[in-house]
Amino acid sequence: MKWPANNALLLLPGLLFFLLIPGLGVVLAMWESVRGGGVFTFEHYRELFEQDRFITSVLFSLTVTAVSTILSLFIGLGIVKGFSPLLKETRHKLLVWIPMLVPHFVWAYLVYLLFNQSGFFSSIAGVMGWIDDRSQFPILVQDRNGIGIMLTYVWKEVPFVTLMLLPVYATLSKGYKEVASLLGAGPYQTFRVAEWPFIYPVLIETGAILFAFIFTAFEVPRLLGVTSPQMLAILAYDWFYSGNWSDRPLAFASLVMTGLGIGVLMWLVLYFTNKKRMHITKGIGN
Amino acid sequence: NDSGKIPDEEWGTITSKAEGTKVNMFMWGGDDGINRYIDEVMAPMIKEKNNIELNRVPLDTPEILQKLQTEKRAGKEKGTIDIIWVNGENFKNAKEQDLLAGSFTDKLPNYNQYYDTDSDAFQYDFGTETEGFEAPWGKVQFVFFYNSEKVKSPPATLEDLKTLMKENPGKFTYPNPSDFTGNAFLRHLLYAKTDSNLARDGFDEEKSEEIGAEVWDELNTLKPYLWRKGETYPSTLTDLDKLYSQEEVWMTMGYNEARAEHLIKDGVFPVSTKSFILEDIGSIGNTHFLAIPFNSPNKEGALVAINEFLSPEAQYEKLKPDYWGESSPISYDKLDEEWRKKFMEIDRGESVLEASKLEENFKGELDAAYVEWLKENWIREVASQ
Amino acid sequence: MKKTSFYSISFILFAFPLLFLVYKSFYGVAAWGSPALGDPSVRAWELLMNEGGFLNSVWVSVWIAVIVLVLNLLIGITAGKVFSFSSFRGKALMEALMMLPLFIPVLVVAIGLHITFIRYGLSDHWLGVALVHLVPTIPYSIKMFKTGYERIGSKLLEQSTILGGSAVKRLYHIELPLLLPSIRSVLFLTIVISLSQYVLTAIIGGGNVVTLAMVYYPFTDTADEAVMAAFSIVFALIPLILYIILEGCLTFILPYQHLRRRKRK
Amino acid sequence: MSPFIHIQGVSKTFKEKEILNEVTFSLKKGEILSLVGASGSGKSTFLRILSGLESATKGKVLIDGNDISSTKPQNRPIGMVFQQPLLFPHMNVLENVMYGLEMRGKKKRENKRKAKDYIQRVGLGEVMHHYPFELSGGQQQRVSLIRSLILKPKLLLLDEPFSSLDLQLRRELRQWVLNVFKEEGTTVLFVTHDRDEAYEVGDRVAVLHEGRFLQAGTPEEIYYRPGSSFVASFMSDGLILSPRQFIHASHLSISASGQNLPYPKWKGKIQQKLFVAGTNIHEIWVEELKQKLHLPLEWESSHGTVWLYAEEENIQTFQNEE
Amino acid sequence: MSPFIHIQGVSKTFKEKEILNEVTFSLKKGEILSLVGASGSGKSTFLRILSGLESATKGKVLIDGNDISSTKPQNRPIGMVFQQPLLFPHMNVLENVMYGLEMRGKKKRENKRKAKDYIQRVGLGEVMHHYPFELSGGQQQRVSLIRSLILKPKLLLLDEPFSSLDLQLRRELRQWVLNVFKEEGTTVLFVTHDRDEAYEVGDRVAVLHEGRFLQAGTPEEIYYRPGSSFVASFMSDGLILSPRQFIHASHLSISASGQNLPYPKWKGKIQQKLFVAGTNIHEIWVEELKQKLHLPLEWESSHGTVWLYAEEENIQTFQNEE
Ligand SMILES: Nc1ncnc2c1ncn2[C@@H]1O[C@H](COP(=O)(O)OP(=O)(O)OP(=O)(O)O)[C@@H](O)[C@H]1O
Ligand SMILES: Nc1ncnc2c1ncn2[C@@H]1O[C@H](COP(=O)(O)OP(=O)(O)OP(=O)(O)O)[C@@H](O)[C@H]1O
Ligand SMILES: [Mg+2]
Ligand SMILES: [Mg+2]
Repeated sequence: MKWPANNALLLLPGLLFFLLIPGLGVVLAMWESVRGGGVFTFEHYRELFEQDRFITSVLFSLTVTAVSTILSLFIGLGIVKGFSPLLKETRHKLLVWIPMLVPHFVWAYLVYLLFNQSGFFSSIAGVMGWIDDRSQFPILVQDRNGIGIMLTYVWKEVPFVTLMLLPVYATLSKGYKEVASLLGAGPYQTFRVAEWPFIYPVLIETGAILFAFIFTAFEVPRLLGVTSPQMLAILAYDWFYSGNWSDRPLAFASLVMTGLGIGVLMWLVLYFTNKKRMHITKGIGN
Repeated sequence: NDSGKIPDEEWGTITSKAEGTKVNMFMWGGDDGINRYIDEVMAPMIKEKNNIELNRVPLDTPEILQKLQTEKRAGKEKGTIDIIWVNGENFKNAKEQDLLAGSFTDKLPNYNQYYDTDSDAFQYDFGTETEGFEAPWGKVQFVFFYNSEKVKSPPATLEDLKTLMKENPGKFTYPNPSDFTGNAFLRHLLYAKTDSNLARDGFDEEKSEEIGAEVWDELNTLKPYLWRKGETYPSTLTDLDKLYSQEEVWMTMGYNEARAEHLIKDGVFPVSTKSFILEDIGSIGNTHFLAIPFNSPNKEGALVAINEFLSPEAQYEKLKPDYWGESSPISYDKLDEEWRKKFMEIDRGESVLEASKLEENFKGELDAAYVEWLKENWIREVASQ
Repeated sequence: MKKTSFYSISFILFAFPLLFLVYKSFYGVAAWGSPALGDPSVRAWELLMNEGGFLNSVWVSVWIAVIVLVLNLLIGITAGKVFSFSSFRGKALMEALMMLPLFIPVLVVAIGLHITFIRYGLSDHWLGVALVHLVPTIPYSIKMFKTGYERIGSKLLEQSTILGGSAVKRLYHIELPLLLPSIRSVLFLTIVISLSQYVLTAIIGGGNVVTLAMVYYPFTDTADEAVMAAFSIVFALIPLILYIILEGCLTFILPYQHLRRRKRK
Repeated sequence: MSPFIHIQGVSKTFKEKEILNEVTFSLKKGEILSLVGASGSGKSTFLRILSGLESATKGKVLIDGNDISSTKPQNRPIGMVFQQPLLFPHMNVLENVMYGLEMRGKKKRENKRKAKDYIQRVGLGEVMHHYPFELSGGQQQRVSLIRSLILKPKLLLLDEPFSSLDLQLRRELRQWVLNVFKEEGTTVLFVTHDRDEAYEVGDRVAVLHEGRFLQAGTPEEIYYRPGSSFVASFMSDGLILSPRQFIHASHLSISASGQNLPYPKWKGKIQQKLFVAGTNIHEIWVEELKQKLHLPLEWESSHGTVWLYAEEENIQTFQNEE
Repeated sequence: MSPFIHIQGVSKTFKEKEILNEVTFSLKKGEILSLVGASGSGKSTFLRILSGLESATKGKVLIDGNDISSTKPQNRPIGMVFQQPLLFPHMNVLENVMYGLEMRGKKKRENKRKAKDYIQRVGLGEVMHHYPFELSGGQQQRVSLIRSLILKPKLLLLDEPFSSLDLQLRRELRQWVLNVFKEEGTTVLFVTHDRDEAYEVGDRVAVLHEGRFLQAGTPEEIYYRPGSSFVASFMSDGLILSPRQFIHASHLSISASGQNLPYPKWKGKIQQKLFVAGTNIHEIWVEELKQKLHLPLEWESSHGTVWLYAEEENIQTFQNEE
């Protein structure tokens, strides 16, 4: 289907939205990160990399984010795959989506309430007599390895992954699965050929969204993180609201840099997957 | 008024202009007692007396200032905020960035009548000259809270506190100094390491390095006795409060001598909660203020409302433990007999220290620059050691 | 068997935390290692109900969420259609750009957004708030609808084109019913995101627009577990109810809904 | 009568490969053209261009004298039945059939009556309320057919509409469809891979090969006087003697022995007996020409050698060699 | 030889409608069975049950004596070509064809060579690297066919594999496919709606009607001695005289006038001339029996009345009335 005029028209609402609403915001954020005394400069970026705190924080954030994202994708996919017929029903869907209803920091708070050394599970262990004192309970939140943060994110994002994947599974043609199984493909191979090509673009995009979000959100690590190492978001937040706002450019620089980095990655991914996706779009429906 | 300035007219003209208008007050909204004080006491009072509608909007102060700054940048002359609640760093920022409407306290009849206008506490806000840009609304002092069931006798000096910590490892900690209260705790330690009156002398980098070194040493040696061995610190006072309410630690602190009352009543803090101060160091106290933003659309209304907030009735209600329980910056000397009596008769609750004891140990606030300095250096010298 | 394991897994993972919150809202702090529950109290719930403007804020939030939803559907469906069916130079770049608002946090774009809205004269107005809520939602919707259209495939749409009718009619009869799974997800996500926007609402709404989040968020900075829990529950229930209502509306609005569980070959 | 549809110099290139090459021809109102061609020759592509789903690389299409090249598909007075059934999965049979009518905004009640009637006609009354995934291949195809037919477009493009139906049904439907066409005066372009069907349905038959309409004419013309060896082998029966010479099967005679035959003759080997229409048709392999031929045989001899012969004058010569 | 596959009492019900009703039969190793039946009679469903994609309501399937009812589809030694091509849209032709081989984990290089060979064989060499959406209907069908064929399953189920191909190609492929089957000893169940194809391909032909195998036998048996009036009308030529009486077309003679014919006779009307395999086959309408018949005519008379007659002894009587 090719009607160029139509396309332009259809793209109009989206483009108008992007240019008129977040456009200026995004441009300004970038501008702030390269502005120094009214002139263009990469000074702030240089300064960023000179800070040990920044480097450690980036590395820590990367680890926590990558682990959380990958685990969320895996578990989310597992749940959708395992229960996709059941998940067609609204009530089942809503059951799984519950964690999405509450904001991130509430979920973090919940994890805190459940897993801290005075929390629910610790207390139960105490009542049961498995431990004598709460200090014997393993440190699962506000720990140096970010376990609490990862736990929160995985727990909270799995439903989001299911939300993104369910529409794909709802419309997945079962014909391809049947063909594959008759061509001798086992369960894994059937998945590879009859499901994976349809879901991986969604998985990658969902992954990118999660990655960006986890990398840059500060509510969860503020509650569940430790003082050091810190997630980048906390650092950026500190810089942003630091006393006399003189550190703000650092906040802008760090966030714009990661944002653009993920954006460029997304662009490449789209660039290389769009063609394959188009084959599928056009080839579906026999 | 669209001149961006505080109106120049007579008070009478201002009040009549303000009549029938609406005033938006933006303030931190995380305390139910405070919110109810505004909504259930002040709003009806102002409505009745001045026919002004008071509208409270919950928003964190840094965000309020951010909003104002952006509006300034975009040239928005008519904003939505009429009154903000500020002090310290935030005030300094706001003032430096020209986010405030200007000097107005001399216009307020109640301020001139009932307050000690010459007091340092009103002239300086964390070392920043107020210049009448903000009117004192409340006064608080830093105290520690402890669980009297666990700690039989509260420490009276820093040495006592350290001993207590060493005897009971893991039962004490302080919030990360990027938190307002955590920072105040460190400022106390600065006081402890010097004899000079820091409040008087503005910020001096060299001197701070010097005192600071001792403070960091002290904190680092105390680390093993802190909660979680100082591996991490509660990132906010709220987090520390949670630890305290779960009885994981035995002490918390706060920049308001009466703040435990509510929490005890609501069952969050143990009933055995009491407060203490370190008598060798003293207790830093500060004043918090109300100010008018540069682009307030209803400056007359704001003036009238602030005047009302400063009135003895309002301050009296604020001091009562029913809603807020916070002490008043009002000068008891300037009150008439009847009011003074009423003020004196208020029972602030079990956990609040005697007013005289607080007064005796009062210490002035440090320059706002210390706040930032402590924040940054603590991370380097303590947290990442 | 599958059903049982589904229920056990989702109960443990997803329902239990919510129930735990309910429990917390009545019991508040519990002493460590003590089996006794203490006395339940409705204090937190009372406080919630007495909170000024609570009901009003719910209506404001719902109204805004609905506007946001409608705009999301409009923009998401149109853009999603183009991105799934056409190829043109710079498509990938444009798609990536449209996702940027998700990658660059609100913290740093808020200033620019605020300036933008002041310029439009939309700040401090509910419409401005609704529009700014598009920023964190539109990118998701575009993605969802793109994949939605990809799954329908171009052939079926060609077929409907050949059978005639205006674009709008085809949208209503063919595309929307087939996009239903995507619409559902967008519905849910948009509502949840819109209802939980605090910073953007506060800045653009300027206090004139008091949504549920505005009332709720300040209370989250408290050590009072019961209050926090009670607020969180209400905060979660409202999008849930709204979703269920809208889902119900869908059944009326969209044609060909009589067969509840459709399959495709 | 001026042509109803006129196609002028239409070309189509996919990835540098030329599928259609300057195709030009016209159809009169009410005429039915059967379009045949090898698999992959571009028949469907041609229909897609006419319907506007694909744009031609070159050339234009006139309907009633108006250039419709820039008209959107949905606004062309054209109906099309695709090679795949492409039923809307969320609608049952009745809804699918009614869909086009609804789009035209006519009365619902009337539509329903009409749709039901059509559904009964093609023998789907029992599955009227089934969803597409509950239909067999042939059932789907029938639904797809009447879904377009019911709209009575002025020009109807049919892409192998009977390919999954059995002979009996196919004959019935063909008959019915032809009646409908004649009644409504529908102009039809009918793509089929079934030679017999092409002849039966088409007023004219066109053969698409290597991007061009090799020959277009009445069934008789095509069958008895193929214009090239491709047409001969694809659409006719007989022996292609050389790239330019052809003898039609109807002029071939068979003899058991090759002796004493004055005419050109070829040796054939009987390979198998076919079951075609009650006659003893056999497949005969002519080694010399490497061709197969189907011919009726009078005698019962399932494996043996026969001789084919014909009169010289019946040998046709093609104008253009390929 | 014991049966390779044995189907025993298989029934299938969809929504209370019985599609298959206690189907029982066997196939020997290497045998090819053509399965015919009206559209919607349950042929595809039957294949889906054998392949394990659909479960039977009742009955069981034995292969080499082992009940495979609980074996998963991918573990059955069965290949299947679906009625729809169902090519994996994200793989090109070569990848699609190689897919099954890869699943068997053989050497990539060898697979590729083999796949390419098959692709060339069915005339798709040029589109080897095309994606499914770039293929014509017939091309897709061929890919789908070889994708299964290349795996050389012991039992192959073909669901109308040639339906979108033209006669020429279809004949070629049929021949090639049959050779492959014979070489490999593949047992084949071949669904088709084309009667001639069924006869040509099948060692035996089975007719599915109303859930049962009405008749199964060699092509000759079915064609010349249909067991019921349905089989007669569906798979044979001739006239059904009464629900139980039938006369085969090969026993019918034609005369221009109905006088002086001693035999049972029926009046017919020549309706049109058909183009079938070089003979003058005409469609004749027998008003009395409301039946159509295709018969060769010696003389050229396109519209006229003829008389059909036959010897009494050639009239067949069916065992079971339907
Ligand atoms: N989108 C495309 N890109 C590239 N090549 C294409 C595309 N669509 C079709 N083709 C090629 O164009 C040729 C003609 O295809 P078309 O579908 O018109 O054939 P057809 O005559 O309908 O064949 P069939 O009888 O098998 O359906 C085929 O060789 C096919 O491979
Ligand atoms: N999932 C289903 N639910 C209900 N009915 C079904 C379902 N699948 C098939 N049917 C019905 O079962 C019958 C047999 O279908 P099947 O596909 O086996 O027919 P077929 O013999 O292959 O026909 P065709 O030659 O048209 O492909 C049809 O009448 C169809 O409507
Ligand atoms: Mg085609
Ligand atoms: Mg079938």
